[in-house]
Amino acid sequence: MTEMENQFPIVQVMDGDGHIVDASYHLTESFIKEMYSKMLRARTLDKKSVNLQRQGRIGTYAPFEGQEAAQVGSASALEEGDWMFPTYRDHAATLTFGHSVSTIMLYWKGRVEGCVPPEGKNIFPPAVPIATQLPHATGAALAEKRKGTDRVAIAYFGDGATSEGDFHEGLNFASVFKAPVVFFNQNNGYAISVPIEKQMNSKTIAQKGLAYDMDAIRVDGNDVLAVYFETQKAIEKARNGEGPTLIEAVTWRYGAHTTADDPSKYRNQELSLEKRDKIDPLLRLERYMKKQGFWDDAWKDQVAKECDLEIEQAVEEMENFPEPDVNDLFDHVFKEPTWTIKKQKEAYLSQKRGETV
Amino acid sequence: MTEMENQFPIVQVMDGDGHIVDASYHLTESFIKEMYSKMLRARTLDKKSVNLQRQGRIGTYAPFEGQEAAQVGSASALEEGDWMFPTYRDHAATLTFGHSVSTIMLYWKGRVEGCVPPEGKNIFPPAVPIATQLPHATGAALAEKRKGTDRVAIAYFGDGATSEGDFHEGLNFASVFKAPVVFFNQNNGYAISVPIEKQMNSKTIAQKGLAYDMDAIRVDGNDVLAVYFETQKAIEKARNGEGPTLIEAVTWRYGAHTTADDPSKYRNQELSLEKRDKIDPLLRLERYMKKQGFWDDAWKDQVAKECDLEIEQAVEEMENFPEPDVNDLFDHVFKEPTWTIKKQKEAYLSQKRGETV
Amino acid sequence: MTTKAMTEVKTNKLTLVQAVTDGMRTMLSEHDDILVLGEDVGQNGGVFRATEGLVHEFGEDRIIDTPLAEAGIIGTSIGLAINGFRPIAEMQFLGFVYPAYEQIMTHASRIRSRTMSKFSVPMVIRAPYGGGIRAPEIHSDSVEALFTHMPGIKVVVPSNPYDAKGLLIAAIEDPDPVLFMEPMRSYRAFKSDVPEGKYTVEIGKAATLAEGDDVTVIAWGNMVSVAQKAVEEMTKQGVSCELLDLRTLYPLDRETIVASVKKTGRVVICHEAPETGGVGNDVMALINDEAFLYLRAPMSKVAGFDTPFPFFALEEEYLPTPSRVSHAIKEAVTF
Amino acid sequence: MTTKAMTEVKTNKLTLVQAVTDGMRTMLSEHDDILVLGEDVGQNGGVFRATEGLVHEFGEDRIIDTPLAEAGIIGTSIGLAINGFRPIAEMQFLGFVYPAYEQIMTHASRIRSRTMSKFSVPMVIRAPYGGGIRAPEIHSDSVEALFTHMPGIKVVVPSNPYDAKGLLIAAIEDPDPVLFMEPMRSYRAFKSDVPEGKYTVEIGKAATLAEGDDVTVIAWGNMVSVAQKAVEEMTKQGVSCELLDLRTLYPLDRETIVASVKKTGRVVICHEAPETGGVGNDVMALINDEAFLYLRAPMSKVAGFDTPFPFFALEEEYLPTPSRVSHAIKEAVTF
Ligand SMILES: Cc1ncc(C[n+]2csc(CCOP(=O)(O)OP(=O)(O)O)c2C)c(N)n1
Ligand SMILES: Cc1ncc(C[n+]2csc(CCOP(=O)(O)OP(=O)(O)O)c2C)c(N)n1
Ligand SMILES: [Mg+2]
Ligand SMILES: [Mg+2]
Repeated sequence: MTEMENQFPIVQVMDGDGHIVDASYHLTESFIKEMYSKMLRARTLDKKSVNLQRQGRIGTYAPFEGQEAAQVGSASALEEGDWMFPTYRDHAATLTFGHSVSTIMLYWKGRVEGCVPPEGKNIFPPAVPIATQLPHATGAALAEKRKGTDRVAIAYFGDGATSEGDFHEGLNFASVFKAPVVFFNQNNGYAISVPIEKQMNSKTIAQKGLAYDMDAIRVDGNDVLAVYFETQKAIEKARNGEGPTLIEAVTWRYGAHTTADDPSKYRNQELSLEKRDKIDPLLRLERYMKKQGFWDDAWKDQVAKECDLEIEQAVEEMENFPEPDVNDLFDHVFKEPTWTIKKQKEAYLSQKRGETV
Repeated sequence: MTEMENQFPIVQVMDGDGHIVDASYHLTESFIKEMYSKMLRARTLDKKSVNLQRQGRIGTYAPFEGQEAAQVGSASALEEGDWMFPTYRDHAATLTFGHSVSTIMLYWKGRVEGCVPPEGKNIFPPAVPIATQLPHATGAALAEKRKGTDRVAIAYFGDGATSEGDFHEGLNFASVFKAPVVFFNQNNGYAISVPIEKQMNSKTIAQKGLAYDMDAIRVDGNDVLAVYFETQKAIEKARNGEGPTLIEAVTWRYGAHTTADDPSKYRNQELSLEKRDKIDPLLRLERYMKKQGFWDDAWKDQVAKECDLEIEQAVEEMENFPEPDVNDLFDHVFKEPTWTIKKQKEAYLSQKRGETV
Repeated sequence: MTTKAMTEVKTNKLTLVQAVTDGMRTMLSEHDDILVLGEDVGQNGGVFRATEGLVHEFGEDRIIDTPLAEAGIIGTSIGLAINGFRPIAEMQFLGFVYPAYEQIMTHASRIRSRTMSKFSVPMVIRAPYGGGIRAPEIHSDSVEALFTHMPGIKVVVPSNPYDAKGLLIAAIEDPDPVLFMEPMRSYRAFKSDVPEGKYTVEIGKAATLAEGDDVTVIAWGNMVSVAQKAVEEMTKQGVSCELLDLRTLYPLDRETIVASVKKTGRVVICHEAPETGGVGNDVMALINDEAFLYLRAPMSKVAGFDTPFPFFALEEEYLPTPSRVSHAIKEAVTF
Repeated sequence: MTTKAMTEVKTNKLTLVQAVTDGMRTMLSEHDDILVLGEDVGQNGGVFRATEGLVHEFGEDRIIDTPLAEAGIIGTSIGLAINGFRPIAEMQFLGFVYPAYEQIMTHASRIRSRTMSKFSVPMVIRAPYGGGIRAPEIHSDSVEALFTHMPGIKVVVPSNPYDAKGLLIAAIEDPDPVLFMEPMRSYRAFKSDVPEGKYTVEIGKAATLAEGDDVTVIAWGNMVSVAQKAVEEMTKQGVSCELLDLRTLYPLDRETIVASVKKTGRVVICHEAPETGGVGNDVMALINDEAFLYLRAPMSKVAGFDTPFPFFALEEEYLPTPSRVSHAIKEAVTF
């Protein structure tokens, strides 16, 4: 282990076998079951989406299987009114924080409606240009601070994202202005095909907080309990005016970067199989629950059935969603369309109506 | 002192009074005198340039007075064939490394000729867009590595520059590819008017190296000996294939950011007076030399006279330099001008010749 | 001019940069949700003194010295803007906007459309631009075209103190992002009457500075005074020139431009930016589309060359001059 | 077409993306100073497989997976270029070039002029661009105009496999920076004969894909096949169309464009980028300058709208179609 790996040990509450290694938290059955259900719901969504893509019913999709604990654990620590700035892979987080399943699917169906959160849910559209959302989270957090609320912002981003200038600038601004923001990194080991060893010379992402005198911590990103409690602490600090935190959640993406990617080109997929066995976020919680006597197959079946049902209904909703409206192409560029846009719209629509060629 | 200030103590070889605090170096009289002369030469240039600007004989100028030790010490550690990537304030460095005085003055007279180094001197034009030169240094260093030479690159930049994304990306690339490059930061306390406390939450710049697992060190930037020896060590490491180093040279800009700036708007200039007394790079070397018996007023006067003479001659050279050639505006955009540029050039020149309106 | 009535409003003689400050001060006093962010905008009052005194009046909480990072400034401003504030972000020079280009292109200008107006970015980006003040490299870049081609942002350029304040207030009130370009060379070139208090100059409206029948001369920002001198000279020589100060580069003032060209049939456009890809071509395209049959000569441009803005010893060779504009006017009317 | 003789040269049927790979391979084998840098260009062979296999052939020292940072990629490439190498830097999509814009604008394109040719940047920036493949946001941006307006860089866009290889080799051999745009939708649309080994297609030369007398239709990249369909349809309807594939957007092929318009007197330009500020306006400006008196109708454009490129459910509404181009051709010839 390097010095930095020692300085930033991976915090666990529960190990891969479901043993509690840090007993300082009070874990109720209902809380545990809630975490499990949320993760199962997310996983069901993810698997369904991969299938929908294969069947050509949605476009390219970015799966998150394996990262449910990181996303669900962190998102569960937020409260209504807080702000979430996700990436294209953080649907378990947005789902947990309030997006509907059909909204998420619409996004991958190429529908702008997939970016619109329900009323009262401060969920920003997924950031596609890598790391651009970090300064946004800083700004939204600063806005809350200026308004005098105790709301916070959380930004999700990957290991690859740490290489972009916007990562650096977002963290520096947050630390200078003591913004109530949590930078939640999911270190899933890869940026498309590039492994973290080629992305950075450092062995941890947490140590990057040192550059800003920013609190940083490394958690086992597949341990939903560690993620939940550490995120909660960081959020609490932010709410109390103690500034930002960088959290590195060490996790693993089981599958492809997106459905357009073939991971066997750049890594041995056996590793993913091993990880499924050893550190799967759901499996290890199941192991814990079994030890605790919280587990009940009937309960699990019931939850799974509900998830399936919800997802199936969402698919239906997505597929019956009104056709895209060509007016939307023109009508949301500015609050009041400029004459240029009006003219283009009119010309296009009239040509479309009278199309004769 | 914060933890980081302890972790990165400011390395000195000689203190403000000219006492040697680290006796591990063999300091010859000729070496010391060389350092003094180079610093005096640079200071003479700087003072003259400020005057030239006041007299309207050159344009806006960025003075470096107070930073001579940092620039001369580091540049003296380079060898012919190495690469230098300076900013608009690093004329003591470029002068030491081979630029002529008149070239430097031409730059501030708005002449592109001020960017052209003498044959065989790898001095890049001053970077105006902050921090953009860091990735260049990484790239040029990688080129040497690929060619199999032992040449290195050095990039100069300020405290403010550390906030830009390019700082982060340049350092990350260098650490990932183990580029033979030295990132030489002059922490002069200010980015125009913004003090370092508003620029970053961290107390040191050196600690930013931790983000990349990059060796980093803090030196007393007004101690030419410490700067020289620490830069030399970093360069040696780079030459030996041991990768990049971040050096923070803690220094102080006595005067204005540029001749267009009024420092009294944002800081108490008394501080600069104090610093002139206590930590001036030339004065402290003089104190040391006096203690050692290396000092000799006649020698000093002789050096000063030579510097004055050289600078005066350079001013003359600058002022007698051939008038700017309008062809240069067009002829160096591409190796072969495109028809667009040819056409514009012809139209402009013929209009100029026949100008009648 | 499309401005409010000014009876009984007190006016002050201000330079363009003072009018900019006055515009910010006026709006900052009235609206707590307006913030100013940028490098050296606080204690220092900006490198051109555009924010002079504001930090003392409104405090460090609202006039915010940021770290030296343009993407950070714009990105953070976007976060503030979607969450209830109206940031005025200063780019110290337009030539330093490039590091923020991604934030503006992929977010500031798109957030409304990508969220079907759920989120919006009522932000003003202020930036001094243009040549003629013997500034170092990059400082003189005139890259309005990088923004007129960017869907979702408006581009505004005043040429005088009155318009500067009125357009800036209009930009601050605009519900969408506006790039507000400040012509450096005109910052202190002259003073003129600027009303106290709030007034606006409508975005999207050009000003007709001279009426004429023979040729339409079109300029903006620093080039207005250059064009004006040419127009004065050519008028003396008997050419009847119409002079338009565009004031807004996106969206262009279609009515005014087209009506003028229909009348004159001849067009000379003057801008600092390189000719290829410049906003001059947008103006030409508009005229081609809407007044083609009225054209009596090819449209012509007096623009920067397709070369980087030179080091300042050559800048007067690069920048359009009254004599170059006059030459183009003559060519147009004698075509 | 301005290409070398091809007698006895073996050809292979390749797609456009395969031709790109072939071009790089050809040059990499011949010249040690050529390097390939980018995100996922190594082991993965690029997200579109454009660098497939190269890392195995030329090693990790020359086919370099970089960290995820576009300014870093371009900035590092600049450092390599001024010091003896010829980097081919890949931007994974043109829409991700924005973070590198400062490095390209203030350095790659200016280093020759700011050092009076002491240093130069013989670099190629490759970037897939354009819509029509149902890609997520930003991936479909077509921002050639941000580079044609940038002095010091050339802009090249092939529309077919033959040109792709020949232009890429020409770009690599060019002593100055070249933006090489790869039309994604055409990457695998069809195969055609591509000679083995080295050949070039001259930068700055358009291709005349069809000759005709009534109207000049101008397109590039993905839009060539769209325009071609329209031309075929309109030819059937008795309109004699000349079709130009520009291939280079800076510098434009003045001779070919002007000669064609002098013949036809009518112009329809087709591009994906938003209409305002698009390269279509540069083409129009050139024609205005050099063939004004030959014009028999206003020039017309079929372009993207002044809106962000939409989410893909609406992309077919956004992208020019053969029917929109046909419509414009009809309007031009019946004007
Ligand atoms: C600015 C920018 N450059 C490149 C891309 C293409 N791209 C999409 S995802 C990705 C890898 C991101 O890796 P990481 O940050 O680790 O997140 P992960 O995909 O693993 O969740 C890349 C290079 C992009 N979206 N934006
Ligand atoms: C990208 C960019 N933004 C802004 C500026 C304007 N500017 C010039 S120098 C400077 C301050 C630089 O501070 P620092 O890095 O500490 O260097 P110093 O001037 O102290 O040597 C600023 C903001 C610039 N040149 N480039
Ligand atoms: Mg990753
Ligand atoms: Mg400084």
